[in-house]
Amino acid sequence: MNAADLFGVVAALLVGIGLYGLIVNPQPLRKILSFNVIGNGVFLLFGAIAYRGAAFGLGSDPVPQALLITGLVVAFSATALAVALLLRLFEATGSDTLSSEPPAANPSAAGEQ
Amino acid sequence: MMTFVNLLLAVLLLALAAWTTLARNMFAAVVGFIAYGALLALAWVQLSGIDIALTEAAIGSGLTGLLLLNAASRLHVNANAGGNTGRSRLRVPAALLSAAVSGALMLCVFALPETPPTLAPDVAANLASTEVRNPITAVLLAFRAMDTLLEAIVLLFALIGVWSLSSDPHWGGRPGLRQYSEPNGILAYTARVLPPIGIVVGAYIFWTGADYPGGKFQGATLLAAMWLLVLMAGLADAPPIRRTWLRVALVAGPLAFIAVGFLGLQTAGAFLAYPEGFVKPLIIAIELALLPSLTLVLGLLLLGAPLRGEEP
Amino acid sequence: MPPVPEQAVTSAGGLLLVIAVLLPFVGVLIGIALRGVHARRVALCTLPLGLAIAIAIAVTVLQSGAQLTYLLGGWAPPLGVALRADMAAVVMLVVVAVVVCGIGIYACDDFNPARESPGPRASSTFWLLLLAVWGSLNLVFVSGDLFTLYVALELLTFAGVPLVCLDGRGDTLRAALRYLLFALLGSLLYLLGAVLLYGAYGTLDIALLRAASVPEPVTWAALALATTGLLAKTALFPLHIWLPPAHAGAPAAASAVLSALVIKGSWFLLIRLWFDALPGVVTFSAAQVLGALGAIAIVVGSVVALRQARLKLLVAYSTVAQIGYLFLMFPLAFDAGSNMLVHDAALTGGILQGISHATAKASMFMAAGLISAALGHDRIADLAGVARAMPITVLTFAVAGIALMGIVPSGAYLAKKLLLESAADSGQWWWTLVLQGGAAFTAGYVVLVLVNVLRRPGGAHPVIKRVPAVSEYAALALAVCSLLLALAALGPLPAHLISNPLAAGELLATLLVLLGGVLLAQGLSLHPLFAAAPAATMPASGLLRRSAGATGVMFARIDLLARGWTVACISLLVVALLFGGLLFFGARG
Amino acid sequence: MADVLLAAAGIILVTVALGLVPIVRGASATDNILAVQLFGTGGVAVLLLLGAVSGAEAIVDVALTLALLSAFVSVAFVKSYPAASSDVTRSSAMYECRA
Repeated sequence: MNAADLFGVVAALLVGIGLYGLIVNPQPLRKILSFNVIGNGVFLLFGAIAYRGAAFGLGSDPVPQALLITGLVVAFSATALAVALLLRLFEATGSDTLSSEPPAANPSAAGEQ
Repeated sequence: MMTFVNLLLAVLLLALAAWTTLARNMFAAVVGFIAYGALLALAWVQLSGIDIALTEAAIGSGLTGLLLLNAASRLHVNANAGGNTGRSRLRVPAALLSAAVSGALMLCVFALPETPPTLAPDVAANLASTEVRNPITAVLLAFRAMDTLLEAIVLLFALIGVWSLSSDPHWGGRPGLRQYSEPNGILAYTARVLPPIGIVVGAYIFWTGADYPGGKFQGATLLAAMWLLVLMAGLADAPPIRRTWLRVALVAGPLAFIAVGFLGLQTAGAFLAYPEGFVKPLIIAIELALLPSLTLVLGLLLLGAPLRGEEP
Repeated sequence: MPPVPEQAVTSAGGLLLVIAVLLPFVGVLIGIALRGVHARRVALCTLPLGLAIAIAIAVTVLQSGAQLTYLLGGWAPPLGVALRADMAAVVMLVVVAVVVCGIGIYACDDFNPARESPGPRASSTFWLLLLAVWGSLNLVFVSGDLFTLYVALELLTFAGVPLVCLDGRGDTLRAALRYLLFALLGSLLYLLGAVLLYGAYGTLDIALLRAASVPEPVTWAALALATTGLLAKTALFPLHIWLPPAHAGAPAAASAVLSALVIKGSWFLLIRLWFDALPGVVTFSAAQVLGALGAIAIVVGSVVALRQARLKLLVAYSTVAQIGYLFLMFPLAFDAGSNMLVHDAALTGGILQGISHATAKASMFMAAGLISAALGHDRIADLAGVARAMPITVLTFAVAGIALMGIVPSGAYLAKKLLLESAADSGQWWWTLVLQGGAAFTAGYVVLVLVNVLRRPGGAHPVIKRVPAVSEYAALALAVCSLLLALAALGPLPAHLISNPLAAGELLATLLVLLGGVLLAQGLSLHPLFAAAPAATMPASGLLRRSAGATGVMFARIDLLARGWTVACISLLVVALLFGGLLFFGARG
Repeated sequence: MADVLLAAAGIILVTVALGLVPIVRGASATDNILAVQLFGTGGVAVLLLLGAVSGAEAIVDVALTLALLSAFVSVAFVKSYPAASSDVTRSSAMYECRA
């Protein structure tokens, strides 16, 4: 198995692990971590694809590599925004869960009046 | 032997990823994530992506790690997660579906075309006209310069979002908490010794980017890290976000980028094109203009929303 | 097929596309630098300029009759990035510019940093975010590269999220965080699709992908993943996890931006992907399922909308339903002969629907916001007397409602006619039912609100605060635009379509839609329209109403369940695998 | 020669992986910090070895970056770990007052 296929498989598994974590972890901070794991999986897959495209003395296809750098920066920005939002939520409500919604935004409460 | 190292790397990566998502303890999970970032950098080296390895080491394990560490400590969730509030009967379908997606992706990896399509020949053929030797810099600042401009704007949008999360009384104030340390302690010492080295390395990584792996972004990350180190040691304080110099410095880089883009309209016939013979100087000029803006925006993103008034 | 020679050269006037994207961004940058009250000034200066650019692009494209292309840096795809504006992009550019200007005028008074409320933080940020959303949307419309589109989507998300929680209260912050996390997951799935396409074809350029793509496993997986990601960002039921709570607490102007504009970005990108990048990869069954998801969204969204006690949430759930409407064109545009999606009347109808929705929904949120501001609350049951106190706002609501219903005389009427005709032509009669039923549902909640505002007030004058007239007129202007703009935007239409909108048959259909709406509202709403219906006249009506009420409660439960994080994520993966399977087996069978 | 260097890299990776075991088993703050450090230095060493094998000099730059940032992250870790240092207790106490 060559490096591209190996890391391609790792990438697919990282996406799966991250998805599972994102779905079942109750804490938003853990969801943010899982989001980063999925993102790394996607990036690693792109990296494996770039590595397959090595040619003309370039060890790897440079176009995906350049896009990956942009992608990493975008993922970092997303993480920073999500963390700031979570901290503010914690500061405002003292809780860091996503699930407990106040009755005002709860349509079933409105529906059962 | 190379395959063996790769396999080892793959197993470790997966183990750490699983640890990061499943660990009970928040801090342990973040530690796992930082270690995982360092390993990813190794994986990038194995995939001949040295530029990406640099970025991953700087961002993935460095800045993102710091961001998450800060968040974990402020949330006080270092204690165990306290059971699963998630519905446990949905864990099985979640696991099955994630595995299905994973499996489908794996099949895709092996279904990719035998002769991989690649733009490497196109890049190699046009590299000379960009006057830089690092093909990735050529893609980032010549062939697809628009993406790089947008990337700088993405960071600023995120910063607008982060700042908008301050509470009304602290709007315009200083971001992050005031940090203290023993004036003669080891932390203050580190914060005096490390930054000069870091700044030199950062400047070097930035400068070498035109011809070898590196560039403005990786350089800016190192500079931002050094700035944060000084702040963490309490040797300096973060500036209030209402300061005009700060805001001008933040947008100066992208605005200069756009200005050079429109200059290309006059001199080279297209937006974001460069006149022949001036390509490398212009690319370096753009990177130089972006460097301080990126350093500031990265640092400020890590510091978060303003939490204090203007007084130090 | 897009004209191939055109994509390789910059066309005259192509620079306008660059300016359309960069003008709002430069506005944001200058707004950041100047901060405070100046942010509003910069935004208000940018609005007319941007509108002028959008109109200039429209004029250029109409005159040349071909799509506008600009090669950034002079580099042609696949190495470089091209900006392109076909007719659909031009229509979206113009409509978004009009809506942004309308929202800008409406919010001019609300978000004044010089005033006490809502404070300098929210007001100056709002203007930066408005420009940011605008520039990102323009980029979505004109970009021809899947990765640049990924960045554009993220820009849109980052600009949209803070709009949700401008007031900084706990529940809006929670809604914003849910929105952000779910939208980020959507973006990653989209990016995964784009990555697989690059792996298969070595390009991310939409026109080149159209030429290169063939139905094969990697392409199916890519399309399924990207589609699911975009559906999550568009908030199509059951992936609408963030939409209702986001609107519950957001300011009206922010709701208008989110509901009328932000979701159009990912929706338009989905059109690009299905119609322009991979039309030959799409299968009949996949298009049918996409339409079916739309139909489910219409039913669930409408029923839950009718069950709402608050006006703002009613309008928010009507968005859930209207988003469903926007997906009905996909099955109708499938050409059985060539086995692919084609640019035809159904697509025209769908885009028309999209722009009618953009204008009408923006004005409807504004009207709801004005009513809420004037009354200090937005309880539907206590709206009596509003029609007399705020006639213009109520007229706005009514006109926007007509536009959403798609009855004569509105742009959405034409859209519905186009879609109905496509349904008849392609023999897919079942979509006719969905189209007419959806209109009746829309009529239901519009009538519900109108009946309540038209009631005589029982006690004191309900209005506690005067709202600025300019905001009222801005909302009305947008509502009128939803009637007119659609007519102007699409140019020549098939003549027989609009031969006689006042013919007896058309009027009868309109009446039927309205009657259906009244019945639905009477049966499903929390407070029946005609409360004084004498019980003796119809003993069956009590039973009917009870069973309708039970249905309503059930739908509200379904909605609440679907919006739970775990369930929503699981639905997301199910939808992805479903599309993957449909593409895989659809192409075989 | 390359094989020897790669074997060394592999051994370092295994060692580092073993260093993770205490964290998995639930460790103290000190163990966590040391694990981060271990990964920093281990990563640097492996990078340098891989650089020597492939001959790509730029890998040294990656090692340099990783070394600097892992030192930085260690400092951040000490600062942020609750009760790991008195400085942080002060700032987090301040935070609690506000919240």
